[in-house]
Amino acid sequence: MSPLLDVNDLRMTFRGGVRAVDGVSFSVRQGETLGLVGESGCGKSTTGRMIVRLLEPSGGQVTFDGRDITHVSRRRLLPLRGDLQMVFQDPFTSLNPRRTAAQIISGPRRLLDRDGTIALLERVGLGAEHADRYPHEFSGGQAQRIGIARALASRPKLVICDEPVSALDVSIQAQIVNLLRKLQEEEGLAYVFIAHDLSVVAHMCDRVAVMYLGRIVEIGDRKTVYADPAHPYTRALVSAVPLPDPDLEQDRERIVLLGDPPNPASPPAGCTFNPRCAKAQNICRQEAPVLRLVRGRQAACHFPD
Amino acid sequence: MATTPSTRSGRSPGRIAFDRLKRDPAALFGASIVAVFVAVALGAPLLTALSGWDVQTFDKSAIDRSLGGVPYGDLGGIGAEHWLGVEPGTGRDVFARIVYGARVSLLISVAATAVTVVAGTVIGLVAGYVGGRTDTILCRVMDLVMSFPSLIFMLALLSVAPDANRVLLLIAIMSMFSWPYVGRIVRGQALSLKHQEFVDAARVGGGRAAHILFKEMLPNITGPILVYTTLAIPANIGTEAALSFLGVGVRPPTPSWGQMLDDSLKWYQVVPSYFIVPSVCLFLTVLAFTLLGDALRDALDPRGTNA
Amino acid sequence: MILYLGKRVLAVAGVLLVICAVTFTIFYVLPTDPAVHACGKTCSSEQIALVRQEMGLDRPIHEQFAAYVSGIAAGRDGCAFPCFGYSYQNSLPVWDLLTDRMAVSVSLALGAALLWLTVGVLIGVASALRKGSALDRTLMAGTLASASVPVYFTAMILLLVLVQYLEFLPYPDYRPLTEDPVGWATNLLLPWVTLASLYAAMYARQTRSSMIETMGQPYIRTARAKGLHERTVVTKHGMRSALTPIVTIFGMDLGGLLAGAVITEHVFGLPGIGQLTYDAIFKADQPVMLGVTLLAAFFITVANLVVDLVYAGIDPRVRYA
Amino acid sequence: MTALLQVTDLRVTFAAGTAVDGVSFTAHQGRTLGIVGESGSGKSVSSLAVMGLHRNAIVEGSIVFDGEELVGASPSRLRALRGSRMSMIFQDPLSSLHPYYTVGEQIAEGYRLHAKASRRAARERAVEMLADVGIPSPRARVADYPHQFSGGMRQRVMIAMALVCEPDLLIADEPTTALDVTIQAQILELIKKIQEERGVAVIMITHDLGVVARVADEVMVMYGGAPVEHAPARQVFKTPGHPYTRGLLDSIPRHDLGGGGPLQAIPGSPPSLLTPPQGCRFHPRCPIYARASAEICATERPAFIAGLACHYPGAAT
Amino acid sequence: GGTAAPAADAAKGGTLTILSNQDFEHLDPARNWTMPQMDFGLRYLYRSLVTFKAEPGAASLEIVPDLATTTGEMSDGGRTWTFTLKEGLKYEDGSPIKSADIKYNLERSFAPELPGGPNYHKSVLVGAEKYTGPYKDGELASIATPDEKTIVFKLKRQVAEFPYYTTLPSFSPVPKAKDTKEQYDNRVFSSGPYKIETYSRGKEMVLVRNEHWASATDTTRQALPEKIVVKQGLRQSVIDDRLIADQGEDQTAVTYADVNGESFAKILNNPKVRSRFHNEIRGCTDVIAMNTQKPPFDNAKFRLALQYAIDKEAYQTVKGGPAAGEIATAYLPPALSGGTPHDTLKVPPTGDIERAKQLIAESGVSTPVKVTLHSSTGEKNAATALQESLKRVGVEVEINSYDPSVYYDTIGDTSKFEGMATYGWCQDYPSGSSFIPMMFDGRTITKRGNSGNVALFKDKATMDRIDEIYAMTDLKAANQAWVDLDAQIMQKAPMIPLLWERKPLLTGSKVAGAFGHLIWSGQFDYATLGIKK
Ligand SMILES: Nc1ncnc2c1ncn2[C@@H]1O[C@H](COP(=O)(O)OP(=O)(O)OP(=O)(O)O)[C@@H](O)[C@H]1O
Ligand SMILES: Nc1ncnc2c1ncn2[C@@H]1O[C@H](COP(=O)(O)OP(=O)(O)OP(=O)(O)O)[C@@H](O)[C@H]1O
Ligand SMILES: [Mg+2]
Ligand SMILES: [Mg+2]
Repeated sequence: MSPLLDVNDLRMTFRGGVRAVDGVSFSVRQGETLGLVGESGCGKSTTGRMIVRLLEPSGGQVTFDGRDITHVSRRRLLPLRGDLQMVFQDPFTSLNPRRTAAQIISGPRRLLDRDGTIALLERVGLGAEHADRYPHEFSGGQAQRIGIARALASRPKLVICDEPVSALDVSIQAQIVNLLRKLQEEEGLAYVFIAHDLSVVAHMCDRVAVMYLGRIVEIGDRKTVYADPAHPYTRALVSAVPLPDPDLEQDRERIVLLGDPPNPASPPAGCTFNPRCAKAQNICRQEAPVLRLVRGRQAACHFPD
Repeated sequence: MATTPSTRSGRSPGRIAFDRLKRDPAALFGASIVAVFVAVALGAPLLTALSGWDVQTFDKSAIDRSLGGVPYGDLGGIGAEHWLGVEPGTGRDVFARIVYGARVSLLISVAATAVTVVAGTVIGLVAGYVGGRTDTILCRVMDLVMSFPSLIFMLALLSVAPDANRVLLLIAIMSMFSWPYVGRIVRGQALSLKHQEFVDAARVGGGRAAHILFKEMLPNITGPILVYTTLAIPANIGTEAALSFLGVGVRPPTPSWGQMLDDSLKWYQVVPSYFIVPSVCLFLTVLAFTLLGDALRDALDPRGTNA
Repeated sequence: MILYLGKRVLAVAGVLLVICAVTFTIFYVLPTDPAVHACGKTCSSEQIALVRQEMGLDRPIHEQFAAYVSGIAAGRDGCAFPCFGYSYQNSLPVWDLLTDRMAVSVSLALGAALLWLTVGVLIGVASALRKGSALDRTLMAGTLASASVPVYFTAMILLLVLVQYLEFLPYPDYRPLTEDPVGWATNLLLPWVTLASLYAAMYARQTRSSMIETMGQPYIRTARAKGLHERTVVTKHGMRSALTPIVTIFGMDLGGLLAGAVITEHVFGLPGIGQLTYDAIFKADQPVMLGVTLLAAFFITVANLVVDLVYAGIDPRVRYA
Repeated sequence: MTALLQVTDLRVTFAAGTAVDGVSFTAHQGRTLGIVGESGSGKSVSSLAVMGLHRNAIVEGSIVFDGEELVGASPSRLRALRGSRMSMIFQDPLSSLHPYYTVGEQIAEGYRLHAKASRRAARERAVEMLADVGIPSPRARVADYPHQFSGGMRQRVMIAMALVCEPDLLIADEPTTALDVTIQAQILELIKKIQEERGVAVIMITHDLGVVARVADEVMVMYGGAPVEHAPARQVFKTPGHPYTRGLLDSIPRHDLGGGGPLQAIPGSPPSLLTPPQGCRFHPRCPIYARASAEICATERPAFIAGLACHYPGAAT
Repeated sequence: GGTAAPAADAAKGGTLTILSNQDFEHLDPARNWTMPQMDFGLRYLYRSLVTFKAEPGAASLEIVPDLATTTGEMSDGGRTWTFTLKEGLKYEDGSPIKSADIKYNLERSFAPELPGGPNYHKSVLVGAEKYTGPYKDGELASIATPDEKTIVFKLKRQVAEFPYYTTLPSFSPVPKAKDTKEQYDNRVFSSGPYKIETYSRGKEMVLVRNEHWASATDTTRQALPEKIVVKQGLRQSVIDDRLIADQGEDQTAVTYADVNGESFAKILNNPKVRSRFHNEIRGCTDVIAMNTQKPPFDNAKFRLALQYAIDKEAYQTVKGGPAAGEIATAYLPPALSGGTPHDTLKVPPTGDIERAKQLIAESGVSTPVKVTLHSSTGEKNAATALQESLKRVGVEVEINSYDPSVYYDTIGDTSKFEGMATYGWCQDYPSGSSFIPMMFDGRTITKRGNSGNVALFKDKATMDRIDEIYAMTDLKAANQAWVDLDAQIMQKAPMIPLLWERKPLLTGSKVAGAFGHLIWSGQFDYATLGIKK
């Protein structure tokens, strides 16, 4: 079976020469969740936005359901819009403050009637009484539920979730994670789940792609990647996540990376991670590593662990 | 950030602002004055029928010809016959002229504001949303228009323009130089709205440009536009008055407040009442609109600071 | 930085050129014929034609325009370097007329600006710091009223009270600063107060909202957390950022005013650029109108440029961007 | 061991309502108190009250710092303490730094005031502080403006600014929330190091239980404007006494546990400051209440006894 | 003869301030043709061959020699006029005034570079039709200067009133060496009692004594003040208020332009101020001009009907009441008809509606009829007064107002002008010839810039009669003939006379020798103004 979504060598260069996404490839199968993690500014959102064509890719290819949609016209894209949806990060700015929940859910193309709207509201854990309220009358968790309902209104096959829980409190975060998982099971949805929180990704995803400065540095099965990271960056990332257990925290091996991520407008030569990498050698400063199979997952490192 | 659903649900942000406005005494004061003047302007023929004097009729018996046409009586001829006195020199009824003047002044300022706001909004929205070269060109044009010394230009154009449709001309010229100010505001708003996720959501949902511009973005800009409008109206009333004062405003016999003020300025010592009446009307209207605009701004302020 | 400045100066020149072209065209197609004016009482068509020829008005517009622009840049015969043409009514180079009047307008604008800036900012800051108090409400009501009064109304009332009844001040009658500094100030006091009363009100309101906004910023809390005295917090941390937007408005307003406060100068009979404009308009003296328009546009665009530079001086984020 | 800071029954009331009601905690020299809680639970309000930074609020209760009562103290006394003996760092380092002044000026400002240092000495001190918080080539960067620094560096600058006068108490209000995990790790290490070196008392405010687990000696959990549990860190994580603490711990996804299965979410959403629920503020979301429908939970606010505010202590574990 | 005696209370010295709401349009004697700047130029800065007496009342209509020794010697049946200059005449630099300089200035007045000046001489000098001035065309042969003191004019036809022409500024001297063409307007080289010290256009002019002017050569100018300061660009209402208030320096000031009608009440109610108020008849007539070539005004009966329909009293009231002027019953102002107003139609001041209606009925124009009235913006209330009065007879007037800057261009453009226009004409010298031919000679109509015969009145009988009167040598008879012609034209009614305006002026309390001069349109005669002892 061919994958639902196939992203091949996707690139995005913004004005001013910021190479936000620099050759990203991955694929997502029907009903699968791919996690996309990485630090702020590494190009996760840009990748997601290119897939739904909120941004026009500057290079590469996006194939959805067997069709190349990289540069199709807006008109031709319209029928596909229903299959390909997105959930946004900020529960409040992603809802138009001047429209009611029902209006927001049925969307610009008025996909749903009143009953359909209410049914959908109930599926995301809200009720008919919420249909005519305005966004400011909802809590963050409720607002995010409406964002999810909006994405589901057109019965999509793939939903890009761009940090859907980062803005929420822990107790609410768990509710939304559970809701997304429930919906996936019910509808056979595929997700591209973008997050910077590795723990959330661990809960949501089947496979994980770790991005650093516009590139995927490691991609593979969740368990494989977390349990035994191959790329030094992944390793550092995993070790940096604080765990709610003082005992564990006490004697955990902790890799504290030096410095900040470099500026995407002028990335370092060779492996972009080399200035922060403890294992960097000369070759790392000269030659950019490519993704290759390392112990059951792919990693882009000259000296994988 | 937790907002618990209020018991009364379904109140839109606009509605909330309106409710706040209704509780603001300054806004109520402003609104009632505006309402009174609008009613006066609309009901002008009725009111003059009541008062018994129309705009044009000269009342020679009310003025002293040997003293340059000073009205008889202490307060510029104020009395039962002429409620607000008479115009020195002609004996025309000041009440009738104020009432009809309200029509002209309000018509010009409201219409000029409307043209300004509509043009500025559409252009600003397009510039902000489309971006790129369109935006650059539109911004340049706005900069250019704003670099024009507008008052000098208005004077120069109006001083030679023919009389026909003076009112239309004033409206056109006044809006010609002010639309970029709205355009700027709206463009700025559109730029920031454009990057809000709900606009992305509408695009992902298959919304067309027109839908996004006018259904998604515009309703979120109505606040600032409305505030601008209420503050632009008094500014335009002032401009109209200033142009009349400099001698290029509306042409007689149509009275406007600005023109009356211009006429009355020369009489301000001899017939103070004649000077004070249009001044007070002008002042009250400008004040009322400004109060309303301020109150509106406060009411629309999401932080709800009742400053 | 030099490159940026060069670019901006070029842009200003471009804007001025376009404004010049537009103004030129408009005046060209206007129905007034300066030749008829100049010719005087009972003047035959032939005489008018001769006068037109003499004034160069019979040439095609683009030729006239080219001559005009090259005249500004390089002068023309009988009209030295910044040649803005000759005034029809005054038979003087427009440039000389403008420079002659400039001192008055500059005196008026700068004096008033100083006054309104001080008063406006003080009121605004005081109001903002006591937000919601009786003082705040009184000041704001005052500024609201003062901003709603037409300029000429203020002017007339001031004249009536201070000059006529109280004989406290003389009728404004411009004296050059260099010759009679005291006379200069006393004679300009009334126009200054008139202009300032309007602007100060607007500035007070602007300052107040800007100040309230700034004082709510997290970095103000940081300053307080350092244990700084409230006075330091307000002046050093608060006002510095709160007044930045005021600089922009101030630049624009001053730029506009330098080219003549038409109403104020007219009301007080001050022989400044505004009065020159007024006279030129009613005498159809198009070269003067053109000159004033350009001068005004020049001030506005240059004020914009200066504001941007000042901004960069104040705000390092702009400077290093 | 005497407490450096002793807060008792703190109550902060705004025009809109009471944000914090009945907060008590202590902070000790050389130790870290972690305060956790969801958004709006009153963490910041409490810490600002300690610093005396509330301007339009009524602060009641008692705040004793080094034996001195701060509630009702004169503004000048508070000013003398602020920045010199107790200082604070904030969540968003960018907006908390003045955009128009160099970081050097901002660090030196407090030092000049409190240490009565000369301009020159203060500048030297700023360079020193920048070096201490790990900013490379501090002498060059001292003249840079905040916007020229990255997020993590700005937070280091904030820390330098807070420490410039060698305070006894450092309140860190979500110092890492705006930062990436790798940077968060750096900052947490830095704070730890500083505490070890200088022996300051740290109050670490966060909503991330992981962060608390990493740095805190003691933990106070807040909910709806009041503490629900206050205990040594190990105890809170291993044997949480309050159902809310329990719920929080369960709802956190853990990659180290393999991930996968559904999370134990707490239903409902946090209470509003304006209309807090009657009785125990947690009862509408509380599994104990749901199970037992205990009348008392809905009517009576539980007292904060022995580090726990629950009518059913022990039921959570 | 000796110098005219100054006013009893006047002293030599002091500074006279002239407060003005405007700038001088042209002070160049080749271009100066409007009042009061003609008065100003001729009394202070330059002298013409002949001038009017500086005395109040009817005496002001008399001419006396100025630069010349006589008021001109006529020969060749009135076609040649000879003038001889006085001895000891000097310019401001002490150089002598020569007859060639007068010739030169007259030549300048033909140059298109220097438009705007009087044109009476232009139509009578031999060979003047094609002449375009000294800059392009050399000399004008019909003016001869046989020696430095003599100047001889050759005219196309006999002109009995030629001495009147020579009172105009065109007949003042400009030495060729000092000519600066257009710039001369800004710095006149003085032959009069004062010279320009500084002149900042539109702001201020300061005159100081011309030390080389000798009072012995001048019987007219008293030249009392030491210094004269003209402050320009003030608002007239401010000028009025300043003069009424009469404080400090304003006590030695006079107004340049008319006092506002709005100030009358302040002035007339206060006896102290009233004594400083001067209000002479100006020698101007306000009229309504009707386009006699387009309907309905091509119908003479209809026009005559309107003579009866207008409420002149309302017009007068709007203009400021009796103080602003007398109701006009003829075109010629009283000074030109022997001092008494002339009245042929005997229309009551408020009009005769019955008669007007009857005449309209006879004319065949059916009412209501719509017509346009052009007026300048300053006249807006006057226009509405006319509108109101014509409404009474079924004539519906639509007012079209223009800025003064374009007004005369508009009504002077024969292709654009239709309907009626408010309009006025002033005398230049005390003869009907400075009035009737200017307004009613069909041959003076020009396509554009038509500013005299605005009514486009082409009446053969009138034109023939004008030529006949021109041919008269007896000035008295000619004057009567003009008055009679005036009465005839009234019946044909191309224009409706409305008001003989007055010139309302005010002085400070320390100003002496102030009176309105009939020839200077009622303006003060600057020759006699001085500061009180
Ligand atoms: N419209 C744009 N124009 C220019 N640069 C952009 C634009 N959008 C994003 N970038 C830049 O591209 C890079 C990647 O941005 P992106 O938003 O994809 O990151 P991200 O991984 O989603 O980060 P975050 O976790 O902060 O959301 C960043 O350096 C960002 O500054
Ligand atoms: N100045 C203020 N005026 C009115 N209410 C306030 C003010 N400051 C805070 N509050 C309210 O007090 C409550 C507690 O706020 P606080 O900032 O302490 O929460 P927090 O626990 O720090 O949350 P977060 O994690 O979002 O920072 C909130 O409901 C908030 O709305
Ligand atoms: Mg993102
Ligand atoms: Mg907080």
